Amino acid sequence: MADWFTLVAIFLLLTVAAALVRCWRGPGPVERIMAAQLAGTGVIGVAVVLGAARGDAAFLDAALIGTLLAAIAVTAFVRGTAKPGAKE
Amino acid sequence: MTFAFDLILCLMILGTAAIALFVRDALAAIAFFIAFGNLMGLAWLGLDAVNVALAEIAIGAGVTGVLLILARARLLALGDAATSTGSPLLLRLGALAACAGFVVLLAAAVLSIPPESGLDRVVAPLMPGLGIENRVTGVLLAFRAYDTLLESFVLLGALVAVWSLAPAGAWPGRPADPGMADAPMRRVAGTFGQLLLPVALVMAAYLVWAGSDLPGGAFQAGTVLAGGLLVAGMGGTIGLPSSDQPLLRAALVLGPVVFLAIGLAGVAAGGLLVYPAGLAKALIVTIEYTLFLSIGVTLALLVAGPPMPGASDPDPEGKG
Amino acid sequence: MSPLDLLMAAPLGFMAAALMLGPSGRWLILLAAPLMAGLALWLALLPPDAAYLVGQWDLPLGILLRADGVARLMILATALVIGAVGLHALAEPPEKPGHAAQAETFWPLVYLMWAGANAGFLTTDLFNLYVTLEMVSLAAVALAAMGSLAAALRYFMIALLGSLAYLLGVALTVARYDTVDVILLAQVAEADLATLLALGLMTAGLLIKAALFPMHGWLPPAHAAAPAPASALLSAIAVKLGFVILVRLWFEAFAAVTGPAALHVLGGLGAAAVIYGSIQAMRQDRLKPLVAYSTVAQVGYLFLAFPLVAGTVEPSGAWAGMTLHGVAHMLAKAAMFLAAGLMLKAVAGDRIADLGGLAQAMPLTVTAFGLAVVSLMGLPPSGGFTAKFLLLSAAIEQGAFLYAGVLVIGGLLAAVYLFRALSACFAPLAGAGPDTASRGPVTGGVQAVAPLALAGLAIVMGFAGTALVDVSAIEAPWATPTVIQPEAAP
Amino acid sequence: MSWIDLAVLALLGAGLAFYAAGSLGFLRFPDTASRLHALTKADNLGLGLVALAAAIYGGSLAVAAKIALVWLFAVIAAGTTSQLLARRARLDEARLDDADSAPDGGLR
Amino acid sequence: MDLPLPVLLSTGHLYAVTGAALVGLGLYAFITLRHPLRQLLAVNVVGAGIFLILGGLGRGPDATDPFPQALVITGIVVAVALTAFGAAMIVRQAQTRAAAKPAADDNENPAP
Repeated sequence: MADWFTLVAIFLLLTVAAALVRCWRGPGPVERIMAAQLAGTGVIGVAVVLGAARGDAAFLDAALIGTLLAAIAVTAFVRGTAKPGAKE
Repeated sequence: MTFAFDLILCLMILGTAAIALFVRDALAAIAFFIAFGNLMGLAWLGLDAVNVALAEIAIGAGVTGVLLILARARLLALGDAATSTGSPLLLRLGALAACAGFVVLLAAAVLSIPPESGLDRVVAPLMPGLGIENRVTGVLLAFRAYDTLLESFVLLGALVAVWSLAPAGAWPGRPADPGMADAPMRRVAGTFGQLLLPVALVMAAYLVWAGSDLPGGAFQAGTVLAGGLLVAGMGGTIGLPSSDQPLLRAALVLGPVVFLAIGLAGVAAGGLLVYPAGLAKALIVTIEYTLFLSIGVTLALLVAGPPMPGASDPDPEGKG
Repeated sequence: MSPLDLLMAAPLGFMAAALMLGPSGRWLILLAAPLMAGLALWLALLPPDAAYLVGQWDLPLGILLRADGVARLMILATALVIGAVGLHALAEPPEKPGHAAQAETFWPLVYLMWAGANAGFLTTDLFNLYVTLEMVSLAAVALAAMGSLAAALRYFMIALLGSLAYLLGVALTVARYDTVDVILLAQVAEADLATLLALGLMTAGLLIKAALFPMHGWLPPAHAAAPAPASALLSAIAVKLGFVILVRLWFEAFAAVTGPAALHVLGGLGAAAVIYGSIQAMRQDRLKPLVAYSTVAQVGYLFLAFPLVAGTVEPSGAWAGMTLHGVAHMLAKAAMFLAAGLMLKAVAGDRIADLGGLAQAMPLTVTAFGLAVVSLMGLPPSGGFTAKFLLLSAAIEQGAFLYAGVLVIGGLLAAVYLFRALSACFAPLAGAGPDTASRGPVTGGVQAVAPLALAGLAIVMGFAGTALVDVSAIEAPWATPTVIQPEAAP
Repeated sequence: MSWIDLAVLALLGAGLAFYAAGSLGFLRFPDTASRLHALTKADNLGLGLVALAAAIYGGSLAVAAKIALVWLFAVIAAGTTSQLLARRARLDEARLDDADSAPDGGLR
Repeated sequence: MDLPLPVLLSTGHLYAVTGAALVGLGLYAFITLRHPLRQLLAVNVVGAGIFLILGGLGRGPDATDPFPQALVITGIVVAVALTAFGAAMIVRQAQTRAAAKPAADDNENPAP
């Protein structure tokens, strides 16, 4: 059974890779940061699944931290230069 | 199967790192760097180093990401897009040859060392004396507490160094407001920040508490706290404190000073950083709780940057 | 209580206190300077085998603090230099009101550097040394940034690379030997690929930090642009920690691994640094870059001594020469930067040609500069002379005439560039010169006494030669091989 | 293989399908708004299903509660970020100039 | 489901070699990239590589050595502190230059 979870983890990694392709292509900044966010969700999934595969509940703490801070980069990004040249 | 996972993960780590370094657009670079940080966190999980994974995910994917995004935005406002520009072909070829040779040498050296957990055998029998289970916490706060003590002052010093960059007329003062300029965004982020800050605080407290026996600890908890403070700051939930607020200064030095005081008090029991028998766990937990608070505030302010002129809106509420 | 822990703890306490006190934290130096000097003196007078394990955790895991001769002398010199520089900075008139942030953050950064330097000199643990290296580098970059941000950024980047190279070496060492303690490593180190690469990486990283010749590029702009007290600390303290760690690595941890060829590479780089730094110093027409390039040259002597220490069975002379040179350079260079800062403040420009008339206007400061020149050149009687004499006799004894030649030529070149600066002060006032007389009083008092005291100490070192040589030999690696190899056959 | 195992496998499969659909949509959809939909909806559903599978497999209440927390926060974060990003995308379009958007992210 | 792939390396060595490659990658980027912010990224990648070497070589058959783990955690925190300081210096330098240069002069780094 644990192997199934590892297999799922591998597939999740591949979906993360797919999201990163969009990050590379862009075209806009919103896409790029969205892709980073998607990669974050994927990684959280991997952490959960890996925790199940190895039977270590502490992995979930890593996932929890990931979800807590997942939005932080996006928040920092959108505040960015909403009006170029106006800030700072 | 596990090996396949590890292998794919390692390849993705290398790929994201390469793109983060060499992609032209700065934001793409940062986005890939964040993804890289997340994948590094997974790598630590793959190595069963959950303590490190917690720190890596919180810092590599969280705090450093914000730091870089803010820096890029500030540069962009000045017309500097931070795009990567090519260097002369000859330099690139030379560097390529040199680095390739170096990697081969380094990899050969790495492969010549068998991976083993040699010091684990030294650490394990010492743990019962501390009354805690988490060996990494044991190393950080007992066996190598001296390193950690100095490290906590390095962090404090980094903030002082950032502050020393404050431009003329901005001292003492607040860092540039990281909040949103756009009102609807500010509302959304504000709500989120109000929700996240207490949750981050609880999560951080849990990590310290768990850190005695399970993965976790002051550094990880401090980073989570810093993340919460930053989101709350960006949403306008809390205002950034002025650099001269006594409460803020106290929050910054609290952890390192308590650590130093407990370390010196150990002299009574036999020497620097000696924990009296039976008291070890209580002292370690005390150090960790104060340290995590200071680390959280310090990291958040490190990301916020030096005090800036005109960033002086009223908010008597300190961060500490 | 023991000075081994207080020398680290007290500056950290002062750092926290300075942060809490804000702008009035500057007065703490009045307490810190005598206290630290007392502690350093106490350390110097401890019985020879003063050492203990932090937290009483045993060695492969724990951290050993040890007061060997190098540490004793370096810590004493550090206390004198930072104390004097601190008092000098305290007396600095608040001239630029816009720089309140720098004026306040200067103090916690100084204490951080102080704690880092002391802790680094005392520890025998390579990872602990990494942490102390970061403490000192961080403070050094921030102090350099108070002068020129561009130079500091360059310094920062290159120092970061140096730190990482060192850290990579430490990482390989940990993995290979499961210990990072210098004393344990000395017993187990073998000359395999991982070890040699680790040593090479650590050495490269530290040479960057110590600014040895091909890696010196960051130093002159950063040291020349910083405010005088900061320059003094950068040149006196920051580059020395890298040097001391290299001594620990090459003569203790990996002494069995290093071959004479590698030592001659370091010695050759040192010799090249002496020549190159001196020539560059001669070519400067501004005062502070001249003093900064003189640091590049003087760092060269420290490494020139490496093959001389290793090249003989009885290295006490060369060893003392190396250590005393480090100490004498700390005192003299700090004095010189402080004096140069005062002199430049009194005249309009920053060129050597602008210094005319200063000998009459500020005799104390020019005297301090002159005394520092004497020690840096290695004229008797001075600490610089004792050190160079010991090195020279070791070189001649070993037939290392190349190094002996560089020692002599380096001294002559130093005479050329340093006398040029000194004699400019005695030149008559330049035509459109500033009215130095009216600025005179500003530079009186403590500000002028601090460099004079430091330079005077550099000279006094020349009279305490044998005592200092004895101190430098305490717990020296070459003095204690009896533990490992019972008795060398005659 | 027990019924519980089968249920876990089914949940994992369904979760993966949603993840894959989300990523595929994110990769293939033509405009920012629809990509945003793909990101938030499908992905969180995928995470939820996979998490549910892990919770059932884990078997303890504490683990299940923690997994529920993970999912809850993922949903909250996704909701917030999609609102913020949508707003940002709208502002960018309105401005049309956007100094950020480099035409290509290609390697140099 | 045990061997879809032959195990060429131990897990520890796999991660450690990945770390070595990261070090080389970051070093190359550090040398060839001009913008300081990008160099800062490169330094962080080198750091991550070093940490992976430490962690990978501490990965025993049934436990990961707590000693390198602790070193890595302190290392990560120092790295973020230094990165923050570096980023602050880079931004301040850009601001100083922008302030020193009158607005008329815009031939450097024009917005695309």
